[in-house]
Amino acid sequence: MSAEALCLAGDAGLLALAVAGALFAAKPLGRPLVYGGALVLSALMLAVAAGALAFGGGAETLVLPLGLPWIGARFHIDALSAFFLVVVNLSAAAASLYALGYGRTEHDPERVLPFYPAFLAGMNLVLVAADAYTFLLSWEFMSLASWALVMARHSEDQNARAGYVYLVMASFGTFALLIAFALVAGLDGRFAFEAMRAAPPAAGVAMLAFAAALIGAGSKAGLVPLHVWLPLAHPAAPSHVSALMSGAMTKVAVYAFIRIAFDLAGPPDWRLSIPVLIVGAASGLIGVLQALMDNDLKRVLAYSTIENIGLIFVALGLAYAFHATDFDAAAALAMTAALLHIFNHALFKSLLFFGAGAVLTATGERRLNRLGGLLNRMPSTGLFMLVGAAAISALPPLNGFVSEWMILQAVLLSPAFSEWTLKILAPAVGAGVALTAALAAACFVRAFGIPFLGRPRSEAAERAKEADRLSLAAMAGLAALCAIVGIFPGQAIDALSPAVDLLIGAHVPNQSSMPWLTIAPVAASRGSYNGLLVAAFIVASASMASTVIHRFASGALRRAPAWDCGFPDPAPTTQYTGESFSQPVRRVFGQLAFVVEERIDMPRPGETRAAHLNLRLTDRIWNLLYVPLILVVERTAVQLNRLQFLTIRQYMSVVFGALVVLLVVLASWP
Amino acid sequence: MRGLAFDVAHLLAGGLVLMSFLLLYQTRLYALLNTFALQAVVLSLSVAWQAYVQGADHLYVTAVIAFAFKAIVIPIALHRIIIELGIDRDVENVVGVGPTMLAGLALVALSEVVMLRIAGGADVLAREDLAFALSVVLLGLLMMVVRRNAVSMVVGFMSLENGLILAGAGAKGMPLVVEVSVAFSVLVALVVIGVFLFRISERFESIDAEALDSFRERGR
Amino acid sequence: MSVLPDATVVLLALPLAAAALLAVLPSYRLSAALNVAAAFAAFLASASLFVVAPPPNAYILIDDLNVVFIVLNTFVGFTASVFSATYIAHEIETGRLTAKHLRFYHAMYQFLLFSMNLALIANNIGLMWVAIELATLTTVLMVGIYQTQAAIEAAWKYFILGSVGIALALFGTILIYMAAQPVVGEGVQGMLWTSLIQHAPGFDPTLLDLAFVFLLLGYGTKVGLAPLHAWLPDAHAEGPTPISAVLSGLLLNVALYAVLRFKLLLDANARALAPGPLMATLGLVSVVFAAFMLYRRRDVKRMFAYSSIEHMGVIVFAFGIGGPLANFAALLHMAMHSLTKSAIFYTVGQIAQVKGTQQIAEIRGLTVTHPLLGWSLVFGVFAIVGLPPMGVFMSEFLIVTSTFSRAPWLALPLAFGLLLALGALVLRMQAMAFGAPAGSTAPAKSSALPILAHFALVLIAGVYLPPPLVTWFQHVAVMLR
Amino acid sequence: MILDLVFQLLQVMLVILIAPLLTGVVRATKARLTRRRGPPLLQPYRDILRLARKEAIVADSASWLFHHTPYIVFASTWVAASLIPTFATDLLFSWAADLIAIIALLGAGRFFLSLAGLDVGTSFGGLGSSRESLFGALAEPAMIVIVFTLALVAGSTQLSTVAAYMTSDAVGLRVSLGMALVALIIVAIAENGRIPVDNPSTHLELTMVHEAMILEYSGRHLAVIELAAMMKLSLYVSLIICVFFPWGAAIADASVADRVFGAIVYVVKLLTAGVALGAFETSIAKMRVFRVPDFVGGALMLGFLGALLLFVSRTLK
Repeated sequence: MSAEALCLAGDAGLLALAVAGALFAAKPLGRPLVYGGALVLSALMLAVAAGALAFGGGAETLVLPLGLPWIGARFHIDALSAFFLVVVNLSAAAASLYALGYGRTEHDPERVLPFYPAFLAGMNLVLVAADAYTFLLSWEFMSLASWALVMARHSEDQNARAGYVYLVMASFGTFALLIAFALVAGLDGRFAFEAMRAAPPAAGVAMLAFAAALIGAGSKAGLVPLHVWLPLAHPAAPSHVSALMSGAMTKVAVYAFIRIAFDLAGPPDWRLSIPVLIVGAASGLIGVLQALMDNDLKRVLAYSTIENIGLIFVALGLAYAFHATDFDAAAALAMTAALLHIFNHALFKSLLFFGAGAVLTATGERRLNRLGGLLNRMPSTGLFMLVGAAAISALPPLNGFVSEWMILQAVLLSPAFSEWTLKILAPAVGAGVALTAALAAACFVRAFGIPFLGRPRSEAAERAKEADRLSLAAMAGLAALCAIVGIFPGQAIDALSPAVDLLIGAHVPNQSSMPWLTIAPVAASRGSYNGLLVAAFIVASASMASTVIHRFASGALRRAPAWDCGFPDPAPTTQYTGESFSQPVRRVFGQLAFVVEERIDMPRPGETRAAHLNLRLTDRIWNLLYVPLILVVERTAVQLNRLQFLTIRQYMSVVFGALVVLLVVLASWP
Repeated sequence: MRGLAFDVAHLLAGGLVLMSFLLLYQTRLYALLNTFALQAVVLSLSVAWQAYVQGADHLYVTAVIAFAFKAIVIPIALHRIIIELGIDRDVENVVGVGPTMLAGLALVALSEVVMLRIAGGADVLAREDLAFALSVVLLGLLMMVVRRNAVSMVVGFMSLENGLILAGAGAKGMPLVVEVSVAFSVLVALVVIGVFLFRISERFESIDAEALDSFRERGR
Repeated sequence: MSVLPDATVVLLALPLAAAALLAVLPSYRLSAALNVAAAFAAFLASASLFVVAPPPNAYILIDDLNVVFIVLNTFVGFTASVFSATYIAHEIETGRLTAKHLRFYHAMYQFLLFSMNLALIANNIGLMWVAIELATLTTVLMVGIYQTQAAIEAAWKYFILGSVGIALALFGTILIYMAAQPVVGEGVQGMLWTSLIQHAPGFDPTLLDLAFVFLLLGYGTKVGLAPLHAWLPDAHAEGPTPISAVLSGLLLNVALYAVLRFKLLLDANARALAPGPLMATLGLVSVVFAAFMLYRRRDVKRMFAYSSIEHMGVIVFAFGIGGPLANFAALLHMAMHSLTKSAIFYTVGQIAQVKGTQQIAEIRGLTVTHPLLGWSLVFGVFAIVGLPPMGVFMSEFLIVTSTFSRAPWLALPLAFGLLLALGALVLRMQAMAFGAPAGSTAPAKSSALPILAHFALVLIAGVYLPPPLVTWFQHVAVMLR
Repeated sequence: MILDLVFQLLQVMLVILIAPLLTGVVRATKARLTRRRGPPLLQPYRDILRLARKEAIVADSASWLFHHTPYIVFASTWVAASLIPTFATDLLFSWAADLIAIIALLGAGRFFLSLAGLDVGTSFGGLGSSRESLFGALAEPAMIVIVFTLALVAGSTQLSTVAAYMTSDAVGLRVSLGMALVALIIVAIAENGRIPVDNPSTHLELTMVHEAMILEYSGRHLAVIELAAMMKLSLYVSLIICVFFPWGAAIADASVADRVFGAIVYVVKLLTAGVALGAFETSIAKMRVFRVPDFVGGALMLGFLGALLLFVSRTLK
């Protein structure tokens, strides 16, 4: 039985679960049934996908008599889809495990249980689809299911708004992809992917298709300036769904881009990489800045997703440029970096969202400024969150560092370009990446430090309790994976090479054969990194230092009130808040991402009231791009609406006018 | 003989167009009705002539219907309505008579142009008839558009229909003309009844006039 | 002549007889049942046409094209009758309608089905014209049945504009005859589709063009293309909901069918101007215009009426674009739209009944108070805006893609219009289906069966089209060029 | 093989042992230049030992992270420091010495130190952390850009390779290298909280950054952190030495003698640098906190300019 068939069987099972969820949502067995089933199914599909990635997927395409009649629904798993299947199903399995525990706190399960498996099925189907119709159908189905999940808490207005913006943007993206496919498919509707590959479009058409694909996939992945829906929608959903949307669904969007840009849209043209690089770098920078300044834990994570997607697209852009200029070794490196970062981001972003969900259930708070001191109350959650934060901040020896290191290595190869534009653009993008990474570290110091460290800033935070075992198990698993991939990157890179081979036609040298598990993606002399060694050294020296000191110096420890330069203030409000923490960065970079309005209301001398600092942040891009659009539509609607209130005679004059016009046209026809 | 047939038909059809212009020109309701009755007479004459020329007897029926219904029944009914609703006064035009006439002329010119493009396939007589019929139709529409008054709108509609009948009669050996004219008479009757029932005293608008505005703002 | 009565005879005689019977039947329950029965029988008869199609004669013509329409017509007519049976019961209780009204209503319903069948079956353009006029008049009366100020206004508007449309259509018909007469010869032959399509190449092109202009405007008024659409929203909003469903689901299609037939004539004549661009333009205008109009709607039925305008625009646009793919898509879209939109009207009708209002602003949180209705509304809106896995998605997919292959620059405004409409409909749908509930929470009385049946069909069609149906549609598509 | 291991260990111990001496030299220089006798050179060693022997006092609100941070910071700094070739470029683990990795290790140290600053929940800690993360956010990219420059010149991010290349006569005098050097010095100053960015010897609330983060630390924790800070200083100095003044260091498969000689040369260079730093610090005044971004941003621009010049001027071999 081929991998395709197995995957489809799994998807069928998921859809069946969706039905079951609709039926048993109210019953007590509903939740364990749905999430347990989803866990099992996605674990199985994970195994299948891993197998397909390792030993190559089914050779031939599986065609079902569904979808477009004369083409049928085509399914195929090649190395690329196999890799993304691994990413999606890994996150799905983790999310399901997490939800087994977390789901207990769900307000109205009947709005979540039916759609959760449907969502998983949608994502899987997109990845295995091998013709435009099936692809778009699954794609929009995925959006629809996730929309329903965003609307699960529909009683809150901003959620409804989030759902609306999300759905409209999603459909916009779908139309863009539809256009892309239409262009590639050409006059005689070659909707099957093989047919598209067989007859690639002409250069000009390919360019348009590429642009459409970038817009369509980008709007789903959350590229600036099409990202506005993402920080609204991702936090609105239940946390395990937020994790999937950020960790998995954005990756499906990236898959769509890779599939069209590298696979279907014909031979590459280096000029096309320029927009990708620019947009990627911009998304990274703007995303991280907004994450650094926002005050809602889950929204911070959503913004940071935008940032990581930006990094991924930078890597993709480099890969594309190298590929177009026949520098395939470098292209392979960049592509590997991109895929690895996709995998890593799926890991730690899901982990972080799980943690945020645990905090939310424990305290009912998402605002950083109401939390604090959680590390003492939820130690395990805190620990895993810390691992996730460290990983996403690209700290060695965790996995985040490996992929960003590879991206930088790829940037360092860019002098090989013969085109001046790229020569100049590449280092600029590289600097942007570096800045983004550094800001990300600052961002997660804040995102972890404010809620988990210090003293509780609210009653809720005071009374927080540790999360349940299953949720913790899910987080623990992901945290462990983050560490493992960070310490043994070589194996991960080798696992990716089939996918890279498929896209680039080359892959980075085999890493497992390197001594001491080092990775040297280009050549040992060019730069190498050894996760194991670094980890070992750190652990060794840290433990050595502590033992030596405890042995030969003092190990005594005394608890006492904080010193705080001599005059400590017991009120927890004297601690640094999220806003005050990000104030320096806001001063320096704030205007890049937001329209920042700080209003300080200082009591005049002698007044006894407290001083206030009011801070308003509004998204520049929303103001510049979307507000005008909305206004135009509204105005036009108002103007045209007059036509609803004409009198019969006036309507008749319209008809009459139409007739006369047509007659005149007829009379003046050549 | 051929020539004569052609000339008479031409004359009558032209007369029909002329009548339409007169209708546009009238500003008093009674005069309007009388003119319309006159047009109906002319119509029935021309239809009858067509019947004679084509030797199509069923057209005589059409002619009779046209005469009885349009020249007598409807005008009388409308008279009654006018008295009933007490709207015996000037007709309000949306645009003045002068511009209306000019527009009418333009329309006639237009229909001529359109028709002249037709290759000689259809025979000349039919073609001329057609040109006039089209003009009558357009003028009828124009009347419906520029007149505010319900009665004059009905009249406009009927003169439009006259154009149709003319065309139908002109089309050699076209079946169903009778049925069609009957169907149309029914239609017109319904319109008239509607006007009468709903007391559309002033203008078609009045049905959806001020009374409804509030509801409208809420409504749609 | 077989022992069984010819299917077409059944299609015409049965509704007529039923209408006569219903006109005198006092008990509304019985008459509702009879109504359903008759509609069902008609549906069976039409289905039999797939198997045995009678040869065309001077009066009737059954070919691949109109069978699709007929079957769709009778099917929706049947489900609508089922829905109306329960719907009407509620109207009686609330006293909006009386038994006397209902006699009239049911009789008219069957008469409407009769006239539409006639229009579809007729081989004679004159006969078709008469049938469509009859259908119009019937619906006019049914729209006005509530006799509220608004209803009367709507009916009147519909009536007047409809009559003008009819007049124009008739003029076009006469022109067609005059174009045909020199070639085909005098008499009835000049009005039969069968002979017309044969000799069309020989017709005078300019005369054909002129005729088509009048026919497009005349029947286009019935199709509800902007700017001839004025009657449509009010007629949908003010009439009884089953009639709104029938209007959107059927009558528009019938008028569209007429336009298509004449398009065939023009296509057949090489020297006549290509009707495609004209239709495409009108369609595009309707799509974008209706999409904008959707944003300001406060009445839910009126809103969906505008969405009907939009979809008719899409269909006409697709037929205008032409080519087997687009034609196939257009036919599919028409079928899908009929099913979906009528189902939506069933849903909306029930919603209006339980909530006692058609004002969008007063309907909130349906998924909480009436899960079935609420979710059907959600599903229906998604289906109608063309989200998968529903059938409209497939047709819109094909339309947009084939437009790209034929006239790329027309595809962008089309996509824009569709997206715009989606935005508006989803916005209102969310407001009605979600949020804190408002209004009465009384359970819905009418049956949800027709709704579910339609949605099931639409859902299946989006994922799987049975091969025979596909081949059928492809025949037609090729026949339409 | 054994010998290699020995030398590797030697290197590892060297960086930790010599760090306090460097700090001592700097302090002594400053004292002398300001006409004070100042502490003896070995005072830093004594301070650390004394602190290590004291009992540690930890605030009530602190979490477990607070106790562990010092060792984490220490370890990451130490590993980073020992990865930098001091007296020889061909040690056992030289190939693990990737510049980007070293920067990231220091970043890890900063990350945890900032967290520790927030942990106790005092206003000063937060103040320190937030400023530190801003400076870090500017310094790190500057470093990366400098790495670009070096990598372009030497064709590697491998420090040993870079150093080896720098000693070879293939490298002439380059504008971009000069820019990189200046940028690197600025970053070093910022990262180590030296004047004019920060003044390690004051506790003036409004200006302190590094000291504010570690305000709550005492006893052995403070000792470890201080030691880490000293190592960081010596790390940057030896980085500058190894990249820009590598002469004397033992290049590929050198004899024992070479290596010993290299070690001596290294120590001398280090102490000279210490004196220079002391002199520099006494000669200028500390700047306002919000001038610092411009200062470090300057480094970023400078480094980027240098990299750009190379990018357009030559392609990598």
